[in-house]
Amino acid sequence: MEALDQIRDRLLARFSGASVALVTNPGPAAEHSLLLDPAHAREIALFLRDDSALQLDYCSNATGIDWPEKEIVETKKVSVLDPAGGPAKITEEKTKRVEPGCLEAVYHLYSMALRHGPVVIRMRTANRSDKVNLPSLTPVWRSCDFQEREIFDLYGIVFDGHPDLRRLLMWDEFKDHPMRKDYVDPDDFEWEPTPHAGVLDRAKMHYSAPATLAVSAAPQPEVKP
Amino acid sequence: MLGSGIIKGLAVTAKNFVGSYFVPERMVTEQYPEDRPKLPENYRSFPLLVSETAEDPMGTLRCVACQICEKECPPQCIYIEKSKDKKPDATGKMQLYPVVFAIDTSVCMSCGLCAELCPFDSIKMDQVFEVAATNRFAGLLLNREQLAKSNAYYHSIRPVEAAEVDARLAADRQAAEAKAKAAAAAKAAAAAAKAAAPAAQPAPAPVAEAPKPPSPAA
Amino acid sequence: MSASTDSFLERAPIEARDWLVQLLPAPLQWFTHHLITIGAILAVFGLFFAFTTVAERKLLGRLQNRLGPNRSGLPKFSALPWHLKHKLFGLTQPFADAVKALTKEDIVPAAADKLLHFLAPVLVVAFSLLTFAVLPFGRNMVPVDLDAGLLYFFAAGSATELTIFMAGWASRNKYSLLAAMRALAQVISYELPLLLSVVPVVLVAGTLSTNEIVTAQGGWSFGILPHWNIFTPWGFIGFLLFLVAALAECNRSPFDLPEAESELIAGHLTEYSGFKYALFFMAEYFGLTALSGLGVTLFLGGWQAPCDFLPFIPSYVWFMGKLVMMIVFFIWVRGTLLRLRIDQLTRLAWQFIVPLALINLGNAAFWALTASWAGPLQLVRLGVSLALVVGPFILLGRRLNIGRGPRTYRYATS
Amino acid sequence: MSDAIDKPVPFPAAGNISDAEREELRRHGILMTSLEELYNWGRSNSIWPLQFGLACCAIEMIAAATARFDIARFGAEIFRPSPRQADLMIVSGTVTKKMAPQVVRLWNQMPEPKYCIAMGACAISGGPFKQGYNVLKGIDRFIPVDIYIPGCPPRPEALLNGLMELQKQIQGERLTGPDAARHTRPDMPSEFSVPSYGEHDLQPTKNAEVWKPATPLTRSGKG
Amino acid sequence: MITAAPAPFGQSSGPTVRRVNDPLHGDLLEVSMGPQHPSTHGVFRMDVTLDGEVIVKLKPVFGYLHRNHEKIAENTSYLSSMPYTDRLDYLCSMSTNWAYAMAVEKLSGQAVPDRAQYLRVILAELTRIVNHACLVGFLFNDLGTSFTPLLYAFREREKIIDLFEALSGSRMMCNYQRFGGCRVDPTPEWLAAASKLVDNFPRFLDEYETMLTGNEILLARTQGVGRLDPKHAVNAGITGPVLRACGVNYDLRKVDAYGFYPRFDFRVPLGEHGDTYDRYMMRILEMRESVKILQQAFKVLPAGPIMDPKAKLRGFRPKPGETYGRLEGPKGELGFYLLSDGTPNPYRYRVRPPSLINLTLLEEMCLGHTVADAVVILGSIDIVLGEVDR
Repeated sequence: MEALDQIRDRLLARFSGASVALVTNPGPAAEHSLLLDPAHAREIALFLRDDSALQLDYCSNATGIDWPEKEIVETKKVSVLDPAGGPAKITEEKTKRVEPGCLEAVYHLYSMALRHGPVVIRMRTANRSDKVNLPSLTPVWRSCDFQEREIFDLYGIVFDGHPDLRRLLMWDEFKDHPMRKDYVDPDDFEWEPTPHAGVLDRAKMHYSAPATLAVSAAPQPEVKP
Repeated sequence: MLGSGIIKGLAVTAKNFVGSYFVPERMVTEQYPEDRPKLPENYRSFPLLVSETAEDPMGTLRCVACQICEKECPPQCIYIEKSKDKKPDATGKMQLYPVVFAIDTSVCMSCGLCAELCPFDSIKMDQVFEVAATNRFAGLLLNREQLAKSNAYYHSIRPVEAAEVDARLAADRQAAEAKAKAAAAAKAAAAAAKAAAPAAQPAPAPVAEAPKPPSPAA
Repeated sequence: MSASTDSFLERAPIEARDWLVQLLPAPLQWFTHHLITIGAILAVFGLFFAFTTVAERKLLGRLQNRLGPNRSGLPKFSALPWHLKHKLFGLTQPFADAVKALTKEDIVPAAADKLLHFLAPVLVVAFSLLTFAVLPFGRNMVPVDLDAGLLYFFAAGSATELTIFMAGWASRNKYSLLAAMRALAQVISYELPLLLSVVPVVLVAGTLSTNEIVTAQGGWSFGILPHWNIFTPWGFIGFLLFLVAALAECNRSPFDLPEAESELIAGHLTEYSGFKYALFFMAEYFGLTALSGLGVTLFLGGWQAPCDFLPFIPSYVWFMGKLVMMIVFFIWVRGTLLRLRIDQLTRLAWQFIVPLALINLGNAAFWALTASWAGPLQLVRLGVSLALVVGPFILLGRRLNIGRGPRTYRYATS
Repeated sequence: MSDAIDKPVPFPAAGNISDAEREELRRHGILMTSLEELYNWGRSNSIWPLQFGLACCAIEMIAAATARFDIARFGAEIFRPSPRQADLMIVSGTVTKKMAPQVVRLWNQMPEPKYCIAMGACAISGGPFKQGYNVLKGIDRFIPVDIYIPGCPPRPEALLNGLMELQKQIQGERLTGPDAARHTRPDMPSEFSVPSYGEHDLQPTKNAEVWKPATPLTRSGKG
Repeated sequence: MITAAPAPFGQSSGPTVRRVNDPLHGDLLEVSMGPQHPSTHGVFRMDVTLDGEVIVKLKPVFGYLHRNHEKIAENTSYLSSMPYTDRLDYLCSMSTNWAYAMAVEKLSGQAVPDRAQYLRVILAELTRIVNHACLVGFLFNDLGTSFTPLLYAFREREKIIDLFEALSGSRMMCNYQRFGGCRVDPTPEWLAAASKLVDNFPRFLDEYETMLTGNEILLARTQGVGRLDPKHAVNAGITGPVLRACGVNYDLRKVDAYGFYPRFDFRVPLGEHGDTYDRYMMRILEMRESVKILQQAFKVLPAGPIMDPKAKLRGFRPKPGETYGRLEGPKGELGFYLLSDGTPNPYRYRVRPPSLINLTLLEEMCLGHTVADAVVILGSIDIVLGEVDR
């Protein structure tokens, strides 16, 4: 199989106006990926599937990733000229910057005909709140059907063009997207026999007067020194 | 011919039926309450805490309340509270001990990670599986006293592993004793040297006693 | 033959009844006579049902390399010895089931047709019990010796399928409804094959009376080969067809489509609980017993002994023995076979059993016409009859299985 | 109804009838006692479970019905697929919040007397998955459980052991008197409210009539 | 507009489907099969619309066993997820363990000693045998036998399960693989017992096949039922024996050549018709091939360590990066997608469940068949709900 940057170059040459970026993977696995822009993603996917050199006829895995907004504090060294004419003083200036979050969909493509792969493609939404639409690749690979429904269910990415976009795992009345990093569990830890810190915090919200220590309902003998 | 496959099938079941009276391979039922299952040594059900003796289980617990198991337990079913004082452990070192050690067997997934990760060979996996209870809270939440089992019991369920553990602990103890002896000897020698040469500069303190203060820059 | 008729054991049940009856005043005698018969059938076949269930569970267990129920014992009435209390080989299992079923809450779904929902289990037991009336359980032991006994049997027997439809319809459950439809399709498809497989016997015996059919199968060749219908070519294939049709009629595996567990939950029984469910269960086993009894009567020589030196054993013992064998066979089949699909079930009936049964009717006619052939002609008679059995069986069977068969597979090595 | 519920639920002691209890029973009258014994014997030897597997434990439940363990020896191999004919519900596996209403509905469809075994950690408390957002933290939040069998999954022998415990419990049940069995008392509910799917969680998250935990616990000194 | 995937294929067999409510024929019947239904192998649900008994619409409904495995794994350490992978596909924990260990090893670039590699092959193939034997038993249950084939299969399963228990300590939840090797070294007695069992296994298979494979009812019930054609199967991401039953030669043991599989001599059986019977036979033939692999493996198993000495149990932190590791599970391609941000917990942990994706074409396979067939088709796909819903 040709290298990923060659594929990218071919894609860029073929689809004018499309932006295809190479996302490098620093880990030992070194599975690099192509970041597609949503506007052209389906055309590119179709090309990847039908191109005779690639024939990526099998989309093995489709998954979502949540990248929440990150507040990044950058420290910059700024040299301030001393008005008194002395040597320039170097001070540190902190700037806070919120890196916008996004939802990402990752697809792992293989070729069953030519037995190569994977080619990893990914798409990102504009943000995590209202612009969460991505083109569905189900019309290209039917195997994305349930997986995209699952991503829609758990991450809230809306796949345009999906034939039957409903929640897959949670019930239809459910409102949240539980795999997002900022999802908060419902408070149903009313009573836990082994109170760990997180559980305890929840329990406190439910019980105004915390009881005294009684870890086991069975009688506890005196602790020997 | 139509029916030959069916007749072959009937023959196989008939063979099993007759075989169930004569061939032990074809009558595999173990009559459970009377026939006990033969549990392999590796079998694990729920955790137990090993104590050195059966007479004083609380005093001789190997557990030093390091809370590694509590942190690593995948379903978070272990709950430990450390003691405020110390007492000598299996190797004779002064250690903390658990004031409260509770395992919720109604949550435990019997994965054995706690036993695998315990550096003190204290938490091990039991082989008792008949633990049906009518009350989830009173029956299935095991406290320190219920969890503690003697080393002899541990030997009885896992002879090979327990022997290895004992050998390792004995070696550790010996090493610790030798070290203590050496340290005592060194101390005595140092004291003698100090006595011999009071004017000389004091020997540098052992590293363990005076660790370097962490540098704020790091 | 005459010696055995006189044996005490042979006569004992009849004489006991007659003795009891003659104690009563004449106007009551007729009534009591039948009451005792009914009571005896209920008691014998009630117990037979109970032990059939436990035998089925234990036999299936053995087929599957396990033990089956073996520790029900008896309730702990204080004075009983230990082994009675606890073990007793599980023989008391059906009584435990009965106690439980009797005391279980009876749920009638709110949407159900309450009257039909109640009537269905009652009627199904009633109809299946009616069929016992014409079975000759032993010499002179047929409860009602009707001239058209066979017709009566089929009339009563096919009514049970209607009650299944009743149950399915009244439950207002989708699975029940599907089961009811299947039951109807099944009964319509298999009523005819069942009748057609029986007609040759009627043809050869020349009577519809079950008692006379048994009598016609009396006697032995060479002292060990009984003149039962199953030992003729047409009788053998007729018996096979009868077995298949009987399995289908009493909804036993592989034809248990109306209560197909893996498809339709419990089919028409889905909404029945407690004793009503037990009644269905009971009716199913009564139906099985009755059809097995019919099979014994028509093809296995009824209460006749297999060899001429054996009739000292009472006739009803022979009947029961054959009955048990039939039921064991049904259990064996249940432990082995898969279930057919509804369209395959009907296709099997119309494309295989019905034509085969019709050919078999001709075969039986040939057999009856050539009864006088002797010497080498007898071999010709046997040959022709066998050819009439085997040929159509193979041809029709091939047609039924067309396009199907074991396959060979290719392998990839890389 | 709520009055009755506030009272502690009388659980007959699991285990064989002790001699003292037997004497107590005798005072009810020999006939009653014998009837009770017959009734309890019948029920305890004919426990038909609901054919109802949820997750991993269901495989061990099936294994308990297979040749090696053979639950049939106890007369309990007839796994009925329809709740109408079942006596015992073995909740074998994780009950998710999506599944919980169906489990409660099945329980409601079972005729009395009915029993529930919570098999495995997940059914008892949510087990290893209790931290999940879609996992019910114990089926006893919605229906009463008679026997808890911990383990993940419990061995088939453990299930048989639980079944024997249940048999003992049934054999100890009384038909009359102040501590009569649950199903004989008209004031005890046999149907329980089915939770509905909410926007974030089940509505309600628990059935307060059934779920009565002991006092909540806190970490000593810090709570 | 872009042309999409090949249009949904029509019915290759079965009666014609009437898609509208026709007043002459009455209403269609809507049945919700499941989540509690004897044939759905757990808590799977199919919303079926029936015309008589013929299926005109079938919508699978998932999520009744959605246990939030991925969310829990993202909140816990890499090692702590290992016992959870046991519970994904609870019939084959050994190979699920391996898939996860393989993905993590790929993520962190760890090596695995030879003995451990061989052990993994041995255990994965034993698992394949367990899974296929159970599947065939369950399939026959769906076909309406009174548990007999299932119980014979479980009789053999128990023997293998006993081996797993003796080795790993648990019958089903083995928790055996570790990153960089295996947890327990098998004793020579264990290996001898396993080898003996494997040598005896073909005898059981022969008996099983005598009992069932030639059975006319089986042929009638399965041949031509639930056809799947290779083109659609590939596009729908169907893998494992279900794919190979359509004749597509795609076995990851050969394609990816992971583990030590290239060192073994085995063949990949391929079907032709893609129907239920082929899917059943694929399992039987694969069991025979697995036996071959096992026999070779027991002969060449080298001595040596079973853990990479550099492997860390506690405090395991792979470098930032992502990877997708996959292997040929008994049910199909089982993959783990892991994204590490350098912390002890994975940032994204995703299971590629073969059971779920193999269900993609369930509706198309069932249309035009009866309820009884739908049950059998579902059974022949081989799903485990723990993996479908995770």
